[in-house]
Amino acid sequence: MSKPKAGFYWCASCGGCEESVVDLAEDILGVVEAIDFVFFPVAMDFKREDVEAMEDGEMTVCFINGAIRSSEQREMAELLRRKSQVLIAYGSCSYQGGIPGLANLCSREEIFKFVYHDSPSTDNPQGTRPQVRFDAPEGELELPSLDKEVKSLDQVVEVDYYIPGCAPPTALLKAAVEALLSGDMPPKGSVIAPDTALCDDCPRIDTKPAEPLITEFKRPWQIQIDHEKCLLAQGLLCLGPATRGGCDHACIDGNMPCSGCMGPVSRVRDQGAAIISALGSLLNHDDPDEIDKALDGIPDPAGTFYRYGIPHSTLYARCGITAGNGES
Amino acid sequence: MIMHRKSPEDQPRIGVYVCHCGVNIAAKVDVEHVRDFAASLPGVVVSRDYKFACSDPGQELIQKDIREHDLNRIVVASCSPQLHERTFRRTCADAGLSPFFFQMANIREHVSWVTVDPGAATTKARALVAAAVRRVARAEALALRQVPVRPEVLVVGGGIAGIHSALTLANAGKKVFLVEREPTIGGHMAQLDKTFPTMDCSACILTPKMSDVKNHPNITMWTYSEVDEVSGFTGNFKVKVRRKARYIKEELCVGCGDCVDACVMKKEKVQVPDEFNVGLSKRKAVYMPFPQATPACMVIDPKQCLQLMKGKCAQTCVDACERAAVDFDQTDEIVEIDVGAIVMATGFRPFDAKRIPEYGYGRFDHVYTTLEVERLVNASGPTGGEVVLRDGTVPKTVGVIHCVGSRDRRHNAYCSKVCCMAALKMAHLVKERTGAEVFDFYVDMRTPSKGYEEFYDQVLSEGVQFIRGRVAEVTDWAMTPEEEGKLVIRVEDTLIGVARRVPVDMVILAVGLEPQVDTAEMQRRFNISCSQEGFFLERHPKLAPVSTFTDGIFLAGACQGPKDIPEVVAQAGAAAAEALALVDRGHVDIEPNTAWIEEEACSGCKTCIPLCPFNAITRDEEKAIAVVNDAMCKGCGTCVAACPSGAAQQNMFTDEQIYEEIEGVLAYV
Amino acid sequence: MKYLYYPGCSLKGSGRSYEESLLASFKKLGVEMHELPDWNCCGATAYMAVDEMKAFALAARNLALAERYGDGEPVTLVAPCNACYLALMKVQKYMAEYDEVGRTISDALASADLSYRGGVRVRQSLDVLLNDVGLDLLAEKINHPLGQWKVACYYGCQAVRPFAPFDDEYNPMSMDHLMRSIGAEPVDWPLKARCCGGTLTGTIPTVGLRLSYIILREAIDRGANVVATACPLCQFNLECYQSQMGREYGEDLDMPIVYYSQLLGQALGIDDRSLGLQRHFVPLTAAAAVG
Amino acid sequence: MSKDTPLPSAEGFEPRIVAFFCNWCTYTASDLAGTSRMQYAPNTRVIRVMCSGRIDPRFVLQTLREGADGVLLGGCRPGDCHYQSGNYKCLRRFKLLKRYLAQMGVENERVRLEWIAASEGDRVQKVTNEMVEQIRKLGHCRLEQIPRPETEPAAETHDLEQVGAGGMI
Repeated sequence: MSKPKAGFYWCASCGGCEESVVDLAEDILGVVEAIDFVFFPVAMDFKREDVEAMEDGEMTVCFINGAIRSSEQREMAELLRRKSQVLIAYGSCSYQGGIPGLANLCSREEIFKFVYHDSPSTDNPQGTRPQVRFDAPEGELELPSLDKEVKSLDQVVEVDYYIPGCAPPTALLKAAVEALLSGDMPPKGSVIAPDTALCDDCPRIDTKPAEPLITEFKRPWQIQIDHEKCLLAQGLLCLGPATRGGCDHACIDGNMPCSGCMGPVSRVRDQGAAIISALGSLLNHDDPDEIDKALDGIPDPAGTFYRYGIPHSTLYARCGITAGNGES
Repeated sequence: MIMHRKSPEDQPRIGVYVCHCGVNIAAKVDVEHVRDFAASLPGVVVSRDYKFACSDPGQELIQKDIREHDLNRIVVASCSPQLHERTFRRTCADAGLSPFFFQMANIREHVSWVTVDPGAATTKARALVAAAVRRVARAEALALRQVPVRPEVLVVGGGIAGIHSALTLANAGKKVFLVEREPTIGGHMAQLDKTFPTMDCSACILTPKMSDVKNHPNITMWTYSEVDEVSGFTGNFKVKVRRKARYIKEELCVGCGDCVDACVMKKEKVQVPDEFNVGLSKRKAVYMPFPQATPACMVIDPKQCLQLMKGKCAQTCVDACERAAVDFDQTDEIVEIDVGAIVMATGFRPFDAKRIPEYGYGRFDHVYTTLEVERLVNASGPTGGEVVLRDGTVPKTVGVIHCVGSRDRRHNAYCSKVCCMAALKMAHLVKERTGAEVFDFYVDMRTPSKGYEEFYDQVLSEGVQFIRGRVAEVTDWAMTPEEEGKLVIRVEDTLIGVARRVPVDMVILAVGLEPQVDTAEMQRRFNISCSQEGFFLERHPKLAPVSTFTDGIFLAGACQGPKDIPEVVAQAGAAAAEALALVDRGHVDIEPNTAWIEEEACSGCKTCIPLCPFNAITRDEEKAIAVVNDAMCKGCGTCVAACPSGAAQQNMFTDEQIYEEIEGVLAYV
Repeated sequence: MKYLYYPGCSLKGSGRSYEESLLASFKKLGVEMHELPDWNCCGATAYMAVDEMKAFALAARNLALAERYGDGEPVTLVAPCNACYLALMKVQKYMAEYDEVGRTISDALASADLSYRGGVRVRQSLDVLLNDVGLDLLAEKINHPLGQWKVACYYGCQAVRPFAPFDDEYNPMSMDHLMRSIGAEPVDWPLKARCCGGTLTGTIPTVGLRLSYIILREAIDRGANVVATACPLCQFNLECYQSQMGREYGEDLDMPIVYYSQLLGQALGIDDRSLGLQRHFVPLTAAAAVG
Repeated sequence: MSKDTPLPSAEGFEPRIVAFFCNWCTYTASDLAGTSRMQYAPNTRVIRVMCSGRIDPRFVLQTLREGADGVLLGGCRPGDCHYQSGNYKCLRRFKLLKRYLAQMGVENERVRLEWIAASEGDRVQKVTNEMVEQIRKLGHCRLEQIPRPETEPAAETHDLEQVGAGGMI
């Protein structure tokens, strides 16, 4: 019997998801033994033509990481969807938009303006902007165009499973592969990770007081962080209560607050709103001015509470960013 | 926790009933259209409009449909759930359906009564019906929680309202705690001389009731005491009562007054105005408010007593008391009681006439308030019943001014209801006692009660002169020799259309009734609402006039709004009956809208625990999750909204039910 | 303490002694008064009756100038003349409460490159004396207590009606307190804020004179030997028509009518000339004997 | 320039506002407005919750997502909460939520929190009318549309058993 075929592709991402595969260490040998990688641009030399040449559904599974922002990424997502039986959104970007998704706070024009004009490190006297078409000596070139917004994978193609994390914990990848091979998969649409929040297995939970614990929000560099005490209780914005566990509390062990990469648990529609509600409730002020003062300690609520998931959130993007064409 | 998950075969079969409410809804909302619209919604099996859904035939129609069409969800689009939710829940229950498979859409108070345009009203009604249909499909069969009710009742305030409530309850065999903040019960009625319109002597009809209270085996009477804290809920209130230090041992004092005679504050200038006589006489530091005070027990005013203020006094009172009842070491004592129901009978305060400076009260010696004149005409008052002015003369002309602080947009827009009759009573009494010529300045004469108009007629026939007009000012500015030394009442006589100056010797201001100064504080302490003018708010102006929005707390008397004595007594009886109906049943049904935690979803993050105002959430350390104590939860849902895991849910208000409602109001336009 | 000062026309004309005495007294009390540059008519009295909106525009210009003068800082504009005080208060309130007034006046101001955003607090000088300077400081600074005066404090109508931000509408007391603090004895009388006749004295003299006379008569009956006013028009009506009133009502009237600030100045030891007392028709000294 | 959906003209635009009112104060006030026959704009749809403390920021976001042009939250006045302090919790969440909404380009006027006591029927009227007017000026709340996959995937079968059969580790 032939081994199941698998693909691994990246869209708008940093490469960390690929790293997470390498992080399997010797376990990767078992994977490679059980699975035939037929498409893995970062690691192996396959071309798009190779995928196009496949039968529809020829790949048993394809892991796509990275958000979708360009015409190329969309095309690849659609192509890989056709060619695979199971499509897995791998990592925060693919699952919820991730860090690239923060770009949904700006219009494409604002981004271009900053990147090609305003940013202090830019030297671009001609005001050159990216072009979709370009007359090269070899002939006209067509380059991928940048979409107006960043999307998660499931906003472009149907996704069967999600593996969260930035980058996904190797344990989850391993579990997913094992489940795939054994055929013991959860219901379609599932997020392959535990369905309770990080606090559930946080080693510091016993140090968290059951009281309105926040009077002031602090940034990690502002304090000497206690290695044992609940980070929220120290005034740090730890998103653990509203973030799915399964990461083996890696950040907490590194003495850093959870920034929410695993996304919300299944019962919560909007991770950021959930943490807004929880933290707002626990703020220990009644006076409106005092509340405002405390909230000034969170200079960027959208970036803080939706760091990995603006495209997947209820509001999806800042109002009006798709208005106009944003072309240069 | 009572929760029934929906089984798959339990597909919603919804019946929708759009009520006309006579013309109240139908005149504005196109009820047939809403009915047809509802019929098109998913899950709706029956959709009807009906003249009066709450009527017996209306309810029977619903019950018939439940049986015949096998309906398992009911939506009634009619009035506010505050009014008829219970009615329709019972309808459902009687037809064998869980009362919580019922949802109301408020298309009267929120639609037909507040919307100008019929088209817009119909659109809004559709949206609310759609939301109710979507929501009811997610409803779960819950059971009412039954909680035992304590049989004791707390009555707050010992005026005539509190006295009557307490006696009614005690006579029915219930144990009553009567808490009064003054040193004696009796309230304002004890200060009155006569009561209109029959002119019974106020003391003669009140004091027997006061001693009944004192002697009733079922009544615990605590005067000079205040309610500090109320917690718990209907049927099971926990109340902390502060028994203020009286510095007299109540069980020893017989009210002989030897200590008063002995008190060193002999000189009148060191004495203080006597509250009972509205400052028309003075009292010492140790005193009894009035001879029939109940309990007949002295009290020492800590703000006047030299011993208590400065720790230095000859303590002649101690020596004088044969029973050794004086006790300077007394301190406030907090008593905790458990009661099933509370009757609020905290009364009113008279309008402060100084707030209308143009009437000269506090500036001119001879301007009095009605309450002061009550004391003047009273045989046991400071003048022994003689109407003499502060300069010792007897007035020959008297002006009575109505609506002082009432029906006046600068102060209180409302009518204080009792002052017209009180003014007439004053006119009658003063004329009777002094033979003076009495002028009565009224804005509108309001005497609509049994025997009241007849009393007005009587006073008319006695020769009191009535002048219709709002008095502009009371001044000592004389323009003619006849006005010299008199108070001149300036008024536009609106019946003859001229501005008049009426010189008088004495002015009586018929002051209105206002909420007690600390009503807002009381409102918070007892968790009840106030109406705009500051009186306690009844649950419904017509159908629940003595109930509050807080179950188990009832209103009696003028704390709910201005009232005269007959009305106060009637209402006090009603409040007692309502309280009795509650405590006599022995248990109370509580809405099952409590919160609960889905165990497997809870991460044990402890967010919810400190948010609960009733400490109903604790942490199960073994399972490392939060647990809601169903009996303590009052169903606010704060923990549910805050749960970052979606693990906390509230019965009757689950996230999904509310999302359905959100989608429902927005989906079908 | 530092204030912006709006004199208005009277304090530069018939009511000059009000300005002289007030500024001298404030100086002595260490209160700085800066006259609003380029101020104009407040729009009161006749103007208000003929065309209210134009009168508002006039008043508003002063407020706009004051706001600009403040340059972003809160400004208190002191208007000692009751008519000015009321006119300025009124336009302030109406601009805020009535959209149309707000719009029209803003447009009018805009045509002169001005704007008004409501940032000026208009106050009567009595208010400033009582509530900012305070009776304690006054008591400290008084070196010539005026025991000889029984003062009928006459506030006039516009200081307290229809707005009464600092005193009672019917029985104002601030001037009474002030008089007591400088050693004088205020008489208790009921006509403190009753009409002096206003402009009727000029238009329908029988009515106007009668109203003025009522005030004077009552002051005399109550034992006053001087009437203190806070309004140039009241002062003028009560003082300058005394001989006419005398003829009309058959009695000799010789009641000095001064500004409260003049008595205050005397108590502070300022000489009569600096207080403008020589400008009066009924000399302050003359009636002292009567009392 | 590509053509976006044209903005609706000011005329004919009727804002849709969803109101979350607490049972004890604001819902009662809104009933009182009814019994007092106070006429006001028909644009609100009231959803009753027991306490403003039950109002989850997620409800506000979802309401906007479902197409509402404004969200009005109503609770008891400070100190008057039937459950002691649910309204304060609501206030704190609201203030944090508003900061997020501002970043997301949702105009300030669209989401509003009001304390309305049970006796203040007139405030329900006033606040509703005011809010409707403000939002009428702003126009529709135009959240960015969330994209959905356009076509069904070509691979028809996701036969997991087959997958399982195919692999042994």
